[in-house]
Amino acid sequence: MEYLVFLVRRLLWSLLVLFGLSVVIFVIARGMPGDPARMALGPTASADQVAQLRETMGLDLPLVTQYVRYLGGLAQGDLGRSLLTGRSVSADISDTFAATFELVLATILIAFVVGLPLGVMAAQWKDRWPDNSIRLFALLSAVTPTFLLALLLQILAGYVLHVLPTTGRLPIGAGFSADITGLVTVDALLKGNWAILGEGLRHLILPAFALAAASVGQVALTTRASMIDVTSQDYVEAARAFGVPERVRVLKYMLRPALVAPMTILGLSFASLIGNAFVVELIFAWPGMASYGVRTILQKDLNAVMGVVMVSGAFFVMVNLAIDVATGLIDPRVRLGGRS
Amino acid sequence: MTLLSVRDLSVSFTTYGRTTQVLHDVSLDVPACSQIALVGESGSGKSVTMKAIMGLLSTPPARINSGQIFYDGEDLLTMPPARRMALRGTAMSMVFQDPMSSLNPVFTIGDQLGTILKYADRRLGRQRGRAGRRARVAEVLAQVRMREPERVAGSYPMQLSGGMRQRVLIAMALLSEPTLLIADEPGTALDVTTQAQILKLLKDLVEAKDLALLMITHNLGVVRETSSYVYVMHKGRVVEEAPTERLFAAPAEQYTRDLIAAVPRLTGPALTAATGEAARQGGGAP
Amino acid sequence: MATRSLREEPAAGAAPDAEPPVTTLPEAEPERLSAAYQSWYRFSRNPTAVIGAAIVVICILAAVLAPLITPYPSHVGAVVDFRARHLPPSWEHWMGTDNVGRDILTRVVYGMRISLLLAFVVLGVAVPVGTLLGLAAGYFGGWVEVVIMRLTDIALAIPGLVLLMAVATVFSPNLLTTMLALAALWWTWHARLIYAITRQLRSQEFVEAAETLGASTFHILFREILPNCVSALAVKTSLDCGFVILTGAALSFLGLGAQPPMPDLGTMVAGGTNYLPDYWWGSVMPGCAVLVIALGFNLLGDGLRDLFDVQEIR
Amino acid sequence: MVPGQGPGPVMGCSQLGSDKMKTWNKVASAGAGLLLGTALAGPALAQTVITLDTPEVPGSLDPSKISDAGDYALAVNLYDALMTVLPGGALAPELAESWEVNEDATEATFFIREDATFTDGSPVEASDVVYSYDRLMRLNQGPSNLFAGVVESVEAVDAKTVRFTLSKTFAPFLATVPSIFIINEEVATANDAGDDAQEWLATNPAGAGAYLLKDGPSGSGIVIERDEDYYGGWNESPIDEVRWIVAPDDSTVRSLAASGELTMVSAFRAPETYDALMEMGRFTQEDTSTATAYLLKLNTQLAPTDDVHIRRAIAYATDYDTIREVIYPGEELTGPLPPAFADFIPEGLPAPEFDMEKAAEEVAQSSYAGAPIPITLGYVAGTQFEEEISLLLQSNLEQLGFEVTQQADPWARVVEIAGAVETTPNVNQVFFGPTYPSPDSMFFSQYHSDSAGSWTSMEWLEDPEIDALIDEARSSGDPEVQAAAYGELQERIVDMQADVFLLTLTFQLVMDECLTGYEFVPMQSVPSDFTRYEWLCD
Repeated sequence: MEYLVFLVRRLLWSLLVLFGLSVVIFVIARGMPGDPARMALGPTASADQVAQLRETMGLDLPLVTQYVRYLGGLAQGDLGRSLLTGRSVSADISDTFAATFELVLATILIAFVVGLPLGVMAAQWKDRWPDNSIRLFALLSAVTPTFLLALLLQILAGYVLHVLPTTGRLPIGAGFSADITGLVTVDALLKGNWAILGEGLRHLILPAFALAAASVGQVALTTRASMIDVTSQDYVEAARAFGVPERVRVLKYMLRPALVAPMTILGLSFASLIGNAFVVELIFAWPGMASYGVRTILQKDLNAVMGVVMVSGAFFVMVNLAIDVATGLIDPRVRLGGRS
Repeated sequence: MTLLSVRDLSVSFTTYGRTTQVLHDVSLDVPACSQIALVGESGSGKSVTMKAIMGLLSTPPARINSGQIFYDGEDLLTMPPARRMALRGTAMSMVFQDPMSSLNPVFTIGDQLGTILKYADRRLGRQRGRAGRRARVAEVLAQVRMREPERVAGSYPMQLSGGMRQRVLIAMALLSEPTLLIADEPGTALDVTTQAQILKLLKDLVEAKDLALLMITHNLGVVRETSSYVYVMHKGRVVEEAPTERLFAAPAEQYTRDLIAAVPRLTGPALTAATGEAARQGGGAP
Repeated sequence: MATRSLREEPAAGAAPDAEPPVTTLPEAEPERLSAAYQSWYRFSRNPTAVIGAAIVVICILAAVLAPLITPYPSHVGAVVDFRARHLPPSWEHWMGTDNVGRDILTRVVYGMRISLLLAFVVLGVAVPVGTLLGLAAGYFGGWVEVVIMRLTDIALAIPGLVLLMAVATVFSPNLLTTMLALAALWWTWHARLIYAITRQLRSQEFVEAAETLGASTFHILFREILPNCVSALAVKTSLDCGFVILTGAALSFLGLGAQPPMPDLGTMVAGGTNYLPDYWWGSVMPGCAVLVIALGFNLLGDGLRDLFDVQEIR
Repeated sequence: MVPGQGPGPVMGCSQLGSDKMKTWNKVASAGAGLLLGTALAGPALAQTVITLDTPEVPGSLDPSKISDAGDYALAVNLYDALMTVLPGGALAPELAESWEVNEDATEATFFIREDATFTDGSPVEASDVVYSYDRLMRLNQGPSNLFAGVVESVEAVDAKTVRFTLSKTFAPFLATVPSIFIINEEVATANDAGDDAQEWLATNPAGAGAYLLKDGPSGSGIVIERDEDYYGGWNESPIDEVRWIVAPDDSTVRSLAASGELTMVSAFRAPETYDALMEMGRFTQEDTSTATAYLLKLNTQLAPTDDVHIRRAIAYATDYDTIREVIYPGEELTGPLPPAFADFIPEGLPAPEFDMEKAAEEVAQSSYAGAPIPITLGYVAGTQFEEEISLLLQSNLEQLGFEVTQQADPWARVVEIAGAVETTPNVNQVFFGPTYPSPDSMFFSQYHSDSAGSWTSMEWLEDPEIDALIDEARSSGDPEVQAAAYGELQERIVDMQADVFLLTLTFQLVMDECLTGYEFVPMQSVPSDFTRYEWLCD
């Protein structure tokens, strides 16, 4: 019951953030110099054509009316029409979002699967060589520019190893359609298509690791700090005094309360993860939102740009909601006491 | 018969590149079924002594330079680690000081007590299933006068009051039917009345179960209420020891006299009132 | 009283770094270790912190003294020598030359200037703004808190890199736009940090005492509370220097950096990718420079964190 | 009878054999996919597959939205037009088997092939042409600007005959007809959601082209496959499948080539990339002269480039040889028309020369002499060679006393700043090639006042005499009149130094040794129509 209240509160909260985000994006988009209708029609259009399109796009209405219209569209999942592709922005984005989602999901998975054990080990051997080397590694991976790492990995794979593919999500022409969940690896698994699953994973490895490096470092460092914090708590000492074995102490008594911090950090810095995902997608030609986003940005395809930013923001809010739900499950303090 | 005997224990710490000796030849005895107090101000070394006995000192930075700690005639410091592990938390058990921080906030009370019991059983070779453990946990919770043991077992620490949590900590110490109970200033973090209830509960339990109690405290009022024999520590040394009555009546050391003079009188009526309160709030006796 | 540090009043959830017995020690000790000595001891025994500080100092010095110490100061501008293009690292050119024959070392050092300038300007705007808003939200509460903290929540949800790219297509991409846009998003981190600390301090005795004594709000905010935020701010700012430089480099990698011929590390990496892997130094050298500065600030921030004992900052 | 036992029919045996082969192939490719990563395409029996890189996949497959060579390269394979352009620029029949033009060149009638069909098998009819043209003009994007104000109406005379009526004589009209790709009206209207089927056509082709869409488009690529029933027929060893892989960076192109995934490499990569590819040994390189000019467009209305002496000084301060030999491959360019239009280039146009002394003399003669001259050099951000050229020019101009500001803008912003005199930089690096095979494409878009405000005309000439000459050539059906006008135009533009003529673009086409059939077509400047290619190896 308390948990339900907590969930509802977080959900309402997320909606509020989304609403705020839509205002910010709308204001920025309308505040930009340059006439969107003019840009849409190109330099050869006549003044009449521009005026006509302005009317169709509703640009001649008062700003508040325009915003209400925009919000009404948003509520129905309508992000307007892209000037670049001529399709509805939501169709364009839903075609590309799954790829981004898959990449980000893999990244989060790697961040925890690699970062968590590193952080735990570092905390266990605090101030001794394993700790020092893990800290250095984590710091290095947190501060290595994502674009540099992505480029280096691509060169390594493309010229030296020849083992992993350097572009795309599947071999071009593989003819596999991920029509269940949109995630190639998951759909291949569901359909039992092992060849595609293998290919999907092989294509995923490089971009996911390039993107995950920063998060791995962050998760490892935060886990270490919060494990050390927990280590000095009386309840850990109490467990030790009562003869609870170290393995259980570390993996149960310490790790669980220590999990909240890295999860929260990952949620808060998720926006920069999305930004980096753009860089990684461009370098590895990953067919996600990035290439669409960048192209629409360059074309000043306003509806599409607003859509991409809005969907990225919604993605952020969704992930943070999921993290809230998870931390609420892990740590009763979160759901019982609420979080400021 | 002496259950616990500390002989000439010296401990030093190395911090910031400097080594400081914090215990100087500390000796004390806890006979079976006796109630002994170790008293001293913050930094006197009483907590270090306690940690050394329980084997909770982190080495480094701590180092035991010399001395022995006998439990039931065996030296804890030289026995095989497995044997010492088997004793810790079972035969010699401990009541933690801070009810706020000594319970893991993310697990239920039942889960925490159950886990401790599970590994105690394993060390002692006892066979007890999940249901058996749950029953034992409820039993111990009832012993510390919890009205609804099952509900308490299903609660998270933050859902309980300070006094209830402190009683959970006592229950934790009683899980494996210890013979020696070391209590580290139980209840100091609570308000005076609740603390008095806790001390009363502890005293009742110790007497009912014929346990030996080593009470570690800075509070001479607590000493007077809970112990029959006192060791006074100052700057890492035991400076005086005496039966409780005699210590209060005729303290030998100037330091002890200062301590007694400095402590506000914890009068009888307060304790009595508190006990009455305990009877009202904590429910009937087990 | 007014300047009690956070160390003496550990924040909830943050534990003192030292082992528990230490807090019970001082009276048992013949000589008390001075706080300054302890700090220095901790800092100097932390090799990563010392290395970090060294890197930061060297980078700043190099950036300031760039005209004096770089081998080819003129290569900052439009010097072209196509016979010398893509020379590998050698004694004359420690980092090799770029696609128009300029010395990469020279340009990397000048590029660090831009990176550091970016960090200082962005944080120079974001830290005061974030601090003020955080103080206000934490101290006044009520609708002030609601408005400010909700704003930070929204600002956090904006994918900065994406938004900046959009903004840059409208305004000619240049360093100033990038700086302002970064600052416009960065303040939220500092606001959240200061807000958390202020909320803790607000209910503490020394603040309440000052309130009871009728001290002005200004006095309480800036004389009582702010000094207690300084160590946390220092750690956060040092860490952030590294991350601002990283973000700036990512932006200029995407084409939103300084206009040529001004050297900009991210732009140099992007330009060099056309010649990978044969002329790897064109990309890798400036890329590593970004890495090294960011690493330096992070190590330093880590060291400061241990020094001030403010564990909660990441 | 059990196949494989005893002497069964020959057919049966070979089928069995190939069945076995297929199964084995599947297992092998699955295993290899997991372990080694060979291509996954399956059995691929005797399939000829071409793989080439592309910087990006077009945002829309809609042929009415073609705005650059990349869009065109894809559309020309999925769609057919009434006419097509042959190497050398001659017009040839495609969907139309013949056409007639009336005397004053104001009416063109096209007769559609009887056997012409769309990929869904339905016949191509005049109504489809009318629909395609009307839709193009309604959307008002892509090539529509070629026809606005020129074509009055398009009507179906009968099922297979379509007539274009022009509002005035427009000599280059026929050359623009290959830009109108014919859309299957029936399919398009069936999928029209009130948006002229823009949404549907963005990802689904509905044309009469030789290839069908097989996979994509997505951010990582697109695949088309041969339509065996193509009405135009096929050569002996046609290309069965074409795959475009998105490779944003040159380094990606090289790693793709190194792992054997590319059969053909796109144009416009860095010279270093082509050198490295050639070292891999399995490619041939063909350098082809194109009709694309690489220019520095000088803003003739903005100080200091409003002074012809300053413009000439810039031209003299440009190091053509270094640019052509080191920075960007190309041939000499003497004026507005590249050598592909050699027939129209007058004799004796002087070749541009690099001479710093003459440049200094020109500066001295200008009205800006004597003080530092501020000047802005614009180019497209992120293009390495443009930056190199800009830096080279800056270092030379600084020696002449210019104060140089570099202005690198993303392409979309270049388009925008080209809209006004004040925002157009003094010097602008631009590639310009004909969008239809006629010199008119070069002159009208770049130098006519009607084109002012576009990135193609950043010179801001707005010169009535130039306009008159262009109009004269347009409205005359007489080739000699046209040639005379074009000749005079070139001499005037060179004399007023509206541009610095850097070079004529050379295509460095690198492709697999087995691939043949490439010839340069002076339209949208990309080798693209894959019906013309052949695969020579097994």
